[in-house]
Amino acid sequence: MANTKTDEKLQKIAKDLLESGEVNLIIGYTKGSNPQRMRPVFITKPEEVEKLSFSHNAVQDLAVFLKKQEVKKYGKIGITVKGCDEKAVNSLIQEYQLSRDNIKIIGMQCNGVIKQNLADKGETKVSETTVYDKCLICQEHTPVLYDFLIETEEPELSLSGNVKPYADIEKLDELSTEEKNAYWAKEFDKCIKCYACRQACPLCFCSRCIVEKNMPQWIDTNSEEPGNAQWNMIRAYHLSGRCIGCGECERACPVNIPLMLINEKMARDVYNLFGYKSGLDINAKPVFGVFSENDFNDFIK
Amino acid sequence: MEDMNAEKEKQKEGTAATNAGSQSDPRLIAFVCNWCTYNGADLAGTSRMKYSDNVRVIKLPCTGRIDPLFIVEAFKKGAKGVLVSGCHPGDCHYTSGNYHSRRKYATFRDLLGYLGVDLNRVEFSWISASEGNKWVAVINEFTDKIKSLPDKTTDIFTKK
Amino acid sequence: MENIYLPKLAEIKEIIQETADTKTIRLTIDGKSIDFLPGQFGEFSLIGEGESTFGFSSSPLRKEYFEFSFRTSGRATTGINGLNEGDKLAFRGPYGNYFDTSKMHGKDIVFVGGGIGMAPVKSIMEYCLDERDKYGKITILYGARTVGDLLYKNIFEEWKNHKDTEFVVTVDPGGETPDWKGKVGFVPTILEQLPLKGENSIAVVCGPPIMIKFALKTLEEKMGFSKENIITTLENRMKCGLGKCGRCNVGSVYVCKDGPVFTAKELESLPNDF
Amino acid sequence: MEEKYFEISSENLKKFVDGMVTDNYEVIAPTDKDGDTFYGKISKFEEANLDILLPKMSYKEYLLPKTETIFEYSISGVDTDIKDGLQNIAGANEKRVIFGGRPCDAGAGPIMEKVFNWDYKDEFFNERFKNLTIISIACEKPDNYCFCTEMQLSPESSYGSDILLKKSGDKYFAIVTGEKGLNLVKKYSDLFTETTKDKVPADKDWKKIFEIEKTKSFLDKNFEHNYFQERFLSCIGCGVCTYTCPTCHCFDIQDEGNLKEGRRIRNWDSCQFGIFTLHTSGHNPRVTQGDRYRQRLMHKFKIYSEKFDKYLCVGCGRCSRNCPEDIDIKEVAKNLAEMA
Repeated sequence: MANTKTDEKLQKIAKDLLESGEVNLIIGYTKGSNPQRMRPVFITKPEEVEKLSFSHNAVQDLAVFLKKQEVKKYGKIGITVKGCDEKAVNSLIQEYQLSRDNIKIIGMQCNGVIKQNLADKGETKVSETTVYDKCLICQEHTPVLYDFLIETEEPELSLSGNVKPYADIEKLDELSTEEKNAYWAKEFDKCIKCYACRQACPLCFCSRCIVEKNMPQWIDTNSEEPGNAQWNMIRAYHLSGRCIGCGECERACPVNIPLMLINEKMARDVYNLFGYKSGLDINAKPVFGVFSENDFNDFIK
Repeated sequence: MEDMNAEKEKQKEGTAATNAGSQSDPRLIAFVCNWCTYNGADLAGTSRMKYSDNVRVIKLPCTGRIDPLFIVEAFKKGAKGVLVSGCHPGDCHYTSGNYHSRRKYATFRDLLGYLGVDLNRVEFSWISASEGNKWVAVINEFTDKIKSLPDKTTDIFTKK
Repeated sequence: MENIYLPKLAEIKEIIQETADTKTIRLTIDGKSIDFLPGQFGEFSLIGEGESTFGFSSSPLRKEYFEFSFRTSGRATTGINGLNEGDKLAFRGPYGNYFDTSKMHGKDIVFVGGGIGMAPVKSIMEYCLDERDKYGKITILYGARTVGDLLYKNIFEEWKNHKDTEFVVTVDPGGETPDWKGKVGFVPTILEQLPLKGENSIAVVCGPPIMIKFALKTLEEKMGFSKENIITTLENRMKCGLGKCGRCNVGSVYVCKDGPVFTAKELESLPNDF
Repeated sequence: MEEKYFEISSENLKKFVDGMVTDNYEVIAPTDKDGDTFYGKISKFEEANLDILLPKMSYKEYLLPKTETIFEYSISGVDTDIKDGLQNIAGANEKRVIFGGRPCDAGAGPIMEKVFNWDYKDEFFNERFKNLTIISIACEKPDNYCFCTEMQLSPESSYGSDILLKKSGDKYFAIVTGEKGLNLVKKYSDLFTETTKDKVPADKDWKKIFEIEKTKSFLDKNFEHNYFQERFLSCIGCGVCTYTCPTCHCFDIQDEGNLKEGRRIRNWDSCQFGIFTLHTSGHNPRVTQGDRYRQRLMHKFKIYSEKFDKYLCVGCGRCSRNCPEDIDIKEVAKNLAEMA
């Protein structure tokens, strides 16, 4: 496949950044193991920038690498991000995991990425039925913060309104407690405790995760009920108000637990309760780092 | 710090796990702050007010210190209900601990409900050092509520 | 069908508080020791808190008990630390290979131990001391960070009083107390000063990785020990001890089955994965 | 037992599966759920998806459950009562049949059996393995991630299967490799017709794209090679490769419960986790993700074959298909072979 205009622009920016020494490393996408896949690539030399590419198959959230020790040691880093991924960068800055001065953001305008399992089966068209739900509710097709912006060549994602993103949230909300419990018991039963959801999450940056703490053993280690439920609940709670909705946890999950139904629900709750959406403003304080005297109090006697 | 938690864990094991209680005699865990609710409960005691003995009180410095994990842990160990209680807004001994915890618990409570935990089993209250009578009322009411719940509580904390 | 992961219950006969955070526990099963060889290890646990891997620290020839030494650091060891004499401890083992004493017969031996790494050394050392006549000159060098970190202080005298045996104890610079009578200096430094020669000698070394690294270098390069005659033990994280769980390997070697005792020559052939 | 050969029509195959279900066999087959295909219990033939190449997860959990109780304990006063977990699984899998898996998945059992039986015998694994009946279907179209041929198997290999079905027009040839398979065929003998080896279509000439021995010889010599650190910088250590792998068998042993009652369990574990090898002292032999992925490669293509004479990989390609960051192990093994 020949380079697209997008690729050329991207490569030019990356080359300039590396040559000028503004960054030591560019994290970007390159062509993957099949024509419908892309994979992360780490570029340190200007002559290697030709590897860089971008398309509607660039599903990974590259911000996840910013938490890796091996990557951090490069110091100044340039990163290729879609709108959703960029919010993760913002959140990392908000939570002091990253300095704005050390990062050059190459924002990619994006009109949706194709679900990987569909792409693997040969799907090549971006449409409301082939992209992730996160793309349907996306407000940040153009990243909110960037040092460079590369405009997309893809047509705008047309929404008919017939496809309801995260429709199961509303359905679940209407269920009784027992029905909700039955639903989640079945989902969590699948969990194999591989913690891929944690590893794939750009915002799960704790150096020692709660599941690795065993004095006391907060989360049961078994992969049965209720150990699985405890893990999934605490994971979701720790990401409430922080999750930027990139959906990497759900994509990484080898047993297809609909984690985004929880994450998105919590994001909506946090917005309803505190009017906060994560990852939009690097100067905002994280929602649980502040409070208001007028916060929701109805549930407390 | 972790040792302290381990100690706490042992205490809880002694009460909740080994004797989790039945539906008619349920075991309830109250996580209370040191400065207001604990003193409120103390006042209830010294004033010889009577309240349900189903509750086991675990004192922490502040509601801000009460991690949602504690609630999970209590349920995991078999508690039928969990109460979190602290100083009224504006009265926190540490200025803002209870404000922060209010934010946390508003969210955590939603999450519990969404995942199918009966929200009747978790209760939150503000009880000051002078509100011995409120403590009594909250505990009694909570105990009655738990007792009235259907016996077959199955949620994600129930061992299969 | 036998469940290889099922522990036996051992009774705690004696607990010796060695330092502020280390203890030696002496155990019996059916009132006596078990059959094991020096250098082997076992899985010890307080049931409910998880297993920990420790090498035996007593001589297999002392039949009235078997012992291990441990430092309290995690959940399992905190559990074991809370036990009293007469309590039960779950035990699996013995596992792994051992020091081949037949190859040491008639030779001079130097034992080098650092900190809690003295524990496995103590096992083979006491084994040799118990059969003192089979070996040549025995030198014991034991070092720790500070005086307070030295284990087995109560039996130093016993070690010292064997015939033809030299016992040297040292602490790292800065770790000495005003009334400290032993040496001051890092183990490899003190080792170099000892009147030893490489021929017809065996060195047994165990301690923290950094100490092992430099002690091996000193023995080999400055004192003329051949690699075959330097023996050490590896400590890797283990869960099963049986060669199944797949985490203790160094290259193609499973420390729990092919180890933990290795000669410096064997170590040299292993990748840098420990 | 020597291999025996049978024919079964597509129609009878359906009757065969439905018959087993009726006779209270637990039939596990690739079945569609949650937008993908997983192994799961089926209640009729139609629920099995035999068109899919491979389900997302392997059926390892039927040999090595994600959580296994080693023993249960109860302690009162000075008395400790230990209940051996092996008792719970005696006869496990006796009426369990894996239907419609592929030769690669079937190959995993006998390979893992080696590590569970050198010296100490792991009866948890053995008990489950000896009773499990595996009916595989030969692949006609392996995809780009498959490399069983390179891994000394083939899309038509009967290694590890009790019965291997090879499709030919609207019927299947059944290659029966052992007593377990034969017993099942005998039980439903009216559905099968015995035939001879020469009637069974010969295996296709599957081409290899690299030599695994070359990969091994690279690994033999290049422990410190930069490739590992550079290539696996993109590894996020999620462990999906190991958890979906049919042959990855590493596990963790944990106690669960309080000081009065509880159990000791073993859980799946992964070499991709930082704490996998972390010592109490804080020392970690494998610090970077490169070190950890290298360990996985070493274990698969070098260590296991040196110890047990088999590669710890059946070439199913699940780790590549499921890797969130698109690390393709086939590509990696090929790269290594080329560098050797």
